[in-house]
Amino acid sequence: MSVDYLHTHEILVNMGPQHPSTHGVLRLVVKTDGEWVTETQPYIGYLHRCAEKIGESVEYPQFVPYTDRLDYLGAINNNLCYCLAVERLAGIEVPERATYLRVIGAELNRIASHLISYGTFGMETGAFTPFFYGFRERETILSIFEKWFGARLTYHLCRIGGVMADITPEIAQDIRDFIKTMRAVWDDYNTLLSFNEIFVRRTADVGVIPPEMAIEYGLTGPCLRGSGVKWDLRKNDPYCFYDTFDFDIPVGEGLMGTVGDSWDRYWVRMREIIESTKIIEQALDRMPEGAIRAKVPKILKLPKGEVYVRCENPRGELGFYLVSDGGTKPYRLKIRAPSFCNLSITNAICKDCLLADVIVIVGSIDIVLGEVDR
Amino acid sequence: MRELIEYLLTHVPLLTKVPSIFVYAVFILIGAGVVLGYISVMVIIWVYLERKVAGHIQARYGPMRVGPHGILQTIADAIKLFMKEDIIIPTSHKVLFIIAPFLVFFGAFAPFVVLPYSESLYLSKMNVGVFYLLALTAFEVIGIIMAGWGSNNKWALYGGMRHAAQMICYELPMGISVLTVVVFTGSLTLHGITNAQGWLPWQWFISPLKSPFTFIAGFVFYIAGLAATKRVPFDLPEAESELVAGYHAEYSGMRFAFFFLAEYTAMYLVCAVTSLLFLGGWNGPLPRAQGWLGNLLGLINVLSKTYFLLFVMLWLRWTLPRLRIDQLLSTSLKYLLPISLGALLGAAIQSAIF
Amino acid sequence: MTFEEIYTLLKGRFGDKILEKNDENIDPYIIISPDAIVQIMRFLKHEKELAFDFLSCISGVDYPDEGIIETVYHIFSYLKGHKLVIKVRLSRDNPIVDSVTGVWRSADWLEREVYDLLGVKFKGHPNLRRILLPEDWEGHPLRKDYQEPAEYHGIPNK
Amino acid sequence: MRRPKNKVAEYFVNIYRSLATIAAGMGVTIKVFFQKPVTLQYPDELPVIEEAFRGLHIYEQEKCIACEMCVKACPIDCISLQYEGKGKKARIKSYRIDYTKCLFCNLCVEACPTHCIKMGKEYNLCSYDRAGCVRELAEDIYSERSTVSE
Amino acid sequence: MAGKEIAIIIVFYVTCGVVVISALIAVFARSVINAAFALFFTLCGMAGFYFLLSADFLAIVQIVVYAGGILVLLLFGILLTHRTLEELGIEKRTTYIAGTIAGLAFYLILIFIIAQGLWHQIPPKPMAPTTATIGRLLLTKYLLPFEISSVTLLAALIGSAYLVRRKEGK
Amino acid sequence: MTVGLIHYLIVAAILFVLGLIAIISRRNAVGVLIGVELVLNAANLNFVAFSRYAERGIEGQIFVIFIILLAACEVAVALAIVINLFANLGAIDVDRAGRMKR
Repeated sequence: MSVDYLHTHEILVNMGPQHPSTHGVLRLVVKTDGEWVTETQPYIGYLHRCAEKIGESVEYPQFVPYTDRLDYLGAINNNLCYCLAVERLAGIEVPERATYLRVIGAELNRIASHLISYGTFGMETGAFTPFFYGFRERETILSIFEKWFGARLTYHLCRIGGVMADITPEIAQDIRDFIKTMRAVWDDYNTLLSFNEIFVRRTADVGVIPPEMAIEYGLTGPCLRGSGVKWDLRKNDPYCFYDTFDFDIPVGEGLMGTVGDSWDRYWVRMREIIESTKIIEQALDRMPEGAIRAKVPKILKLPKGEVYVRCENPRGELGFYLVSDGGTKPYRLKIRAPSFCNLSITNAICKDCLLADVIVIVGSIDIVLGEVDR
Repeated sequence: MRELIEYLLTHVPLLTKVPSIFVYAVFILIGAGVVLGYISVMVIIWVYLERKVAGHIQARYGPMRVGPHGILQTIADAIKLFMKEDIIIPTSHKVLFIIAPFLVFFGAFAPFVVLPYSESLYLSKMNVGVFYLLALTAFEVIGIIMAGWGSNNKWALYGGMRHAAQMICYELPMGISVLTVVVFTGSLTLHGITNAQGWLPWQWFISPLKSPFTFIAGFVFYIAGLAATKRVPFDLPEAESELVAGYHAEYSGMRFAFFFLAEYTAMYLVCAVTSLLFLGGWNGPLPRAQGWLGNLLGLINVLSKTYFLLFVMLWLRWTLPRLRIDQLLSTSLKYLLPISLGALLGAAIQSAIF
Repeated sequence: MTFEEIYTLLKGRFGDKILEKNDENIDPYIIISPDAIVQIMRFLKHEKELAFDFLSCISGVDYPDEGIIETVYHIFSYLKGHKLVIKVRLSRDNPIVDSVTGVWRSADWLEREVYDLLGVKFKGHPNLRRILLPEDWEGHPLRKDYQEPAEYHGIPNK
Repeated sequence: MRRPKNKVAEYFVNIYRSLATIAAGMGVTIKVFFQKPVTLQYPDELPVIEEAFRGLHIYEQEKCIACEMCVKACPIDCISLQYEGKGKKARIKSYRIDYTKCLFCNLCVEACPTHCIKMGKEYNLCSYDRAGCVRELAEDIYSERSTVSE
Repeated sequence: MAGKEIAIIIVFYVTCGVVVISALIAVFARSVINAAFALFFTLCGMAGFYFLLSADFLAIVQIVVYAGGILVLLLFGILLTHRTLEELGIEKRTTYIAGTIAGLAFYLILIFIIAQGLWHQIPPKPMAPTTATIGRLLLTKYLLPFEISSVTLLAALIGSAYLVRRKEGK
Repeated sequence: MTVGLIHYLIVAAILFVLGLIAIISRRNAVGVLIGVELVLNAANLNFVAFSRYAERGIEGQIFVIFIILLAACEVAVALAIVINLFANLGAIDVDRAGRMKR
């Protein structure tokens, strides 16, 4: 965007930690010249809860509920990644049915997370109604989760060696019904927001991240794919039989403006909802009968060693670096949070744009502060 | 109103004894009180409607708790607002901070003097009525800049400045689209303009059959009116996700209530003026009558049109995202202004030929 | 490329700067000398066959018994699809290592986090400040011998 | 969805597209306006709580053998157990759960060898103070006072 | 005396008070922004005078153009041209002494002239709408000045837009 | 004591003098503009008052319209100059405006 405006005095504005559109307690110190933003500096840490330190003081199975609290919108994905890390280090073989259940849970959770992202992104551009529509469908998912394993936000579904609860045919039917309604309302979502001219004008060509820049800054997930890089760990570094499912990896194509703009990142998320429904359907069809938990000793001792496992979360690549000294507790547990790395690009792209664009850009990166601050 | 007073002055023996200035003063006060009461009642209904419409559009119920279907909710809210602590920020500019809400409210309230509801139900038949309506928006602009400046808050200042820029841009297409109608009527009074429209829908100015140019001008006026009342998609001065609450971020309690009241009053005003200028005002398919029945029918006509436009406003608000400031300005200057100028030109040619 | 190939390539190029390798671990790693880190990393990123363009994670691990702090770099390649773990061993008393922000921009916040929680100083980092903890916090919490302060600005810890 | 190159064409396409997409969006909202709302009027209509729901704990004291497995399994140490004796003869004096800390993770339930603790359906956690959030689940059935009162 | 005249006298003096006091603030306020806000009340008071003088169209024009347009422009100008919000337009007092003295002297002269002048005053005509007359005069007798002024306005707009545009290479 | 021509003339005189004081004393360019507005308004008031109380008819009001129009032009151009002044000098002190010549 060419910056051609009347220069006046600069104002330093503190956006957050209590601001309606910073997704929690992010603080942006914005240097503005009138409506133009010349510099944006993010400050984080207001939600720091010492997750890594806690990880060193609890036993391996006991840390699983804490992972729920990282990216609380995609909690099952976090559970899954941590469990995969522990299982890989301990060499635990997970029953096939449990893996499919994990996939179903994780993908449903991904849809729920993207629905929130849809709603809040609409809200940031000033449209309130998408938020409620997104929540309407998310509630259905949460009700399915409640029926399945009894929690609505902090799921704790995956356990080391399997999952907590099995699904009944009734729940499977609920999931199939949900997929059907989701595909139907998805079109309404797009009519209401995605293709609305005002929305397109607000988001297209705003906060353009070229692919090289996205890789350089270590962006992952929809932010990376929005820039046109076709990279999805579910296909490229598969876990949980993801490589056997038939689904596309949506990438930003610059449909409304430049490749890598805010609209592309948003649109990648919207299309991932549909891809996730495909995965869930296939998983439901192919799921074998069998046990849902492997035999895991009550007091789990991991062999000495270290492992780095990464998973494709709704927000990007979640990594767990687990160091074991042979005891029952992790020696060191480093969490590579996708939002944390994605957020680090803000002061590079929130420059020479309007104040309203900063909000759109931060919204399109779709951060969860629970994960950024850990 | 004046006719009424003069009639009373000459015919009621008691009133002829007191100096007429007192009678005038008392009647002016009564008129103002009636308008104020009317606005308050209307605002309470509109706020309730807004929340109900919003609720149902968003697949929820809206207020349901206070009274059956929550109809007393707004009254409860109003009581809450007036009982709340009145906070005056110590770092604010006290004088500006205090007078700003009243100025804004005055700007929204004073135009009601010229709004007619039927041939004989009106307060004043000012002969520059339409201009008067446009002029009073100046009070709102200055009041909001004052609020933004007086609050001594950067977000509030942004809100005030955005509103000023917005008003400057949108007054132009608004005024020009009014002129498009005035070209046909040759009158600046709301009476004259309304009477120039027949009582069937295709005789109104909104009808493309009467004139395609006033049809366009009607839309331009309504859109500019949306911008003037800071409704979505033009709610930039108080954009919640950007400026927290914009110019009224630091206001609370009663002072906030005045802003709130002014906003809804202005909404009503824009809808009512649109209905008078373009939708035939008190003319409607209902049978015509004289006297109090005529007044009642006129009132029903005007109110039903106003409420329809109001519903469209709410409907738009809960559907659309917000524009960005540069898009807001270019919408006015690049689109509405040329379109309304074209419509004015076309209307002038049409009225000259036919 | 497999780990062995990468190792031989690096060993051939940098010789004794490559201190050690461990291929028994699930994720095999290479330990390199801290003074050559920027050269090696730059080589890893820009060498056509390696093309490690994605720095995923920088972690610090404290080993008080051996008196060292390890900084662990997990790097991946979008182009080739392979991965590598690089470790640097630093003395615990004065852990200083060159910053790799010049190689990957994503190292910026990751290094700040390691500095914040473990006290590793990254030489040449453009903005080495605390990131998660307040500016005036004392100590580095993820060190094993860290003692929780009794209070912070009058807020009791218990 | 490319925009036309011609400036004049773009001008009119913009107008058309704005009006068309706004009208389409309004169509979606008005459709929902006439549908039945999906929300519940909470205190009047209560949500259906599923069997699997993980709410406040239910504790069956007679089954408890005071093995402390739940206390060990709890990731956040929110369970405190006081007892005399072990095994079948154990006398439970108190079994407290601090709900200001509890994660509702179900790990205590899974650890219990006798299934004496499980998650219930109660979800109302409100309390006037912090102390009220600590719930005593064991009845003091062994003390003198309770036998006398019976 | 008729009630209407008393009313006019009351309104006149109230308006007078508003105009003079706000004009005093506008001139002597330390901060320019306060002066601009005070000017708003002066301009509204002027509109009140025009109403009293049966120039209803002018009163509306006064509010539309002055209060709604010029003043907002002034406020924009003030807010655009100050480094920090705190120091915004604080004036030094020293220059005022000379100015006030000169002004007062000039005022005495003006009062003297007004008092000396033999004003040929006719009894005021009844209040009547002026819009139609003004419109007719503008399009007949004063058509040339009207057109010239519109060209002037256009030129001024283009000129000011040219002045504030960003120079190349800056 | 009805309100007559003299009353308006005196008010206009007061406004004129106040505007003059502002023009003389203010060093802030926008403050000077405010003074100019006051002076123009004083003149306008005289015109309108004369058009009502003198035999000349409504012509006075036409002049007022032209004056208001000119005031709008003047403010637009003056503000453009003020902003340029600010961009070049970093201040809008009229005493330092002579430096514009370079």
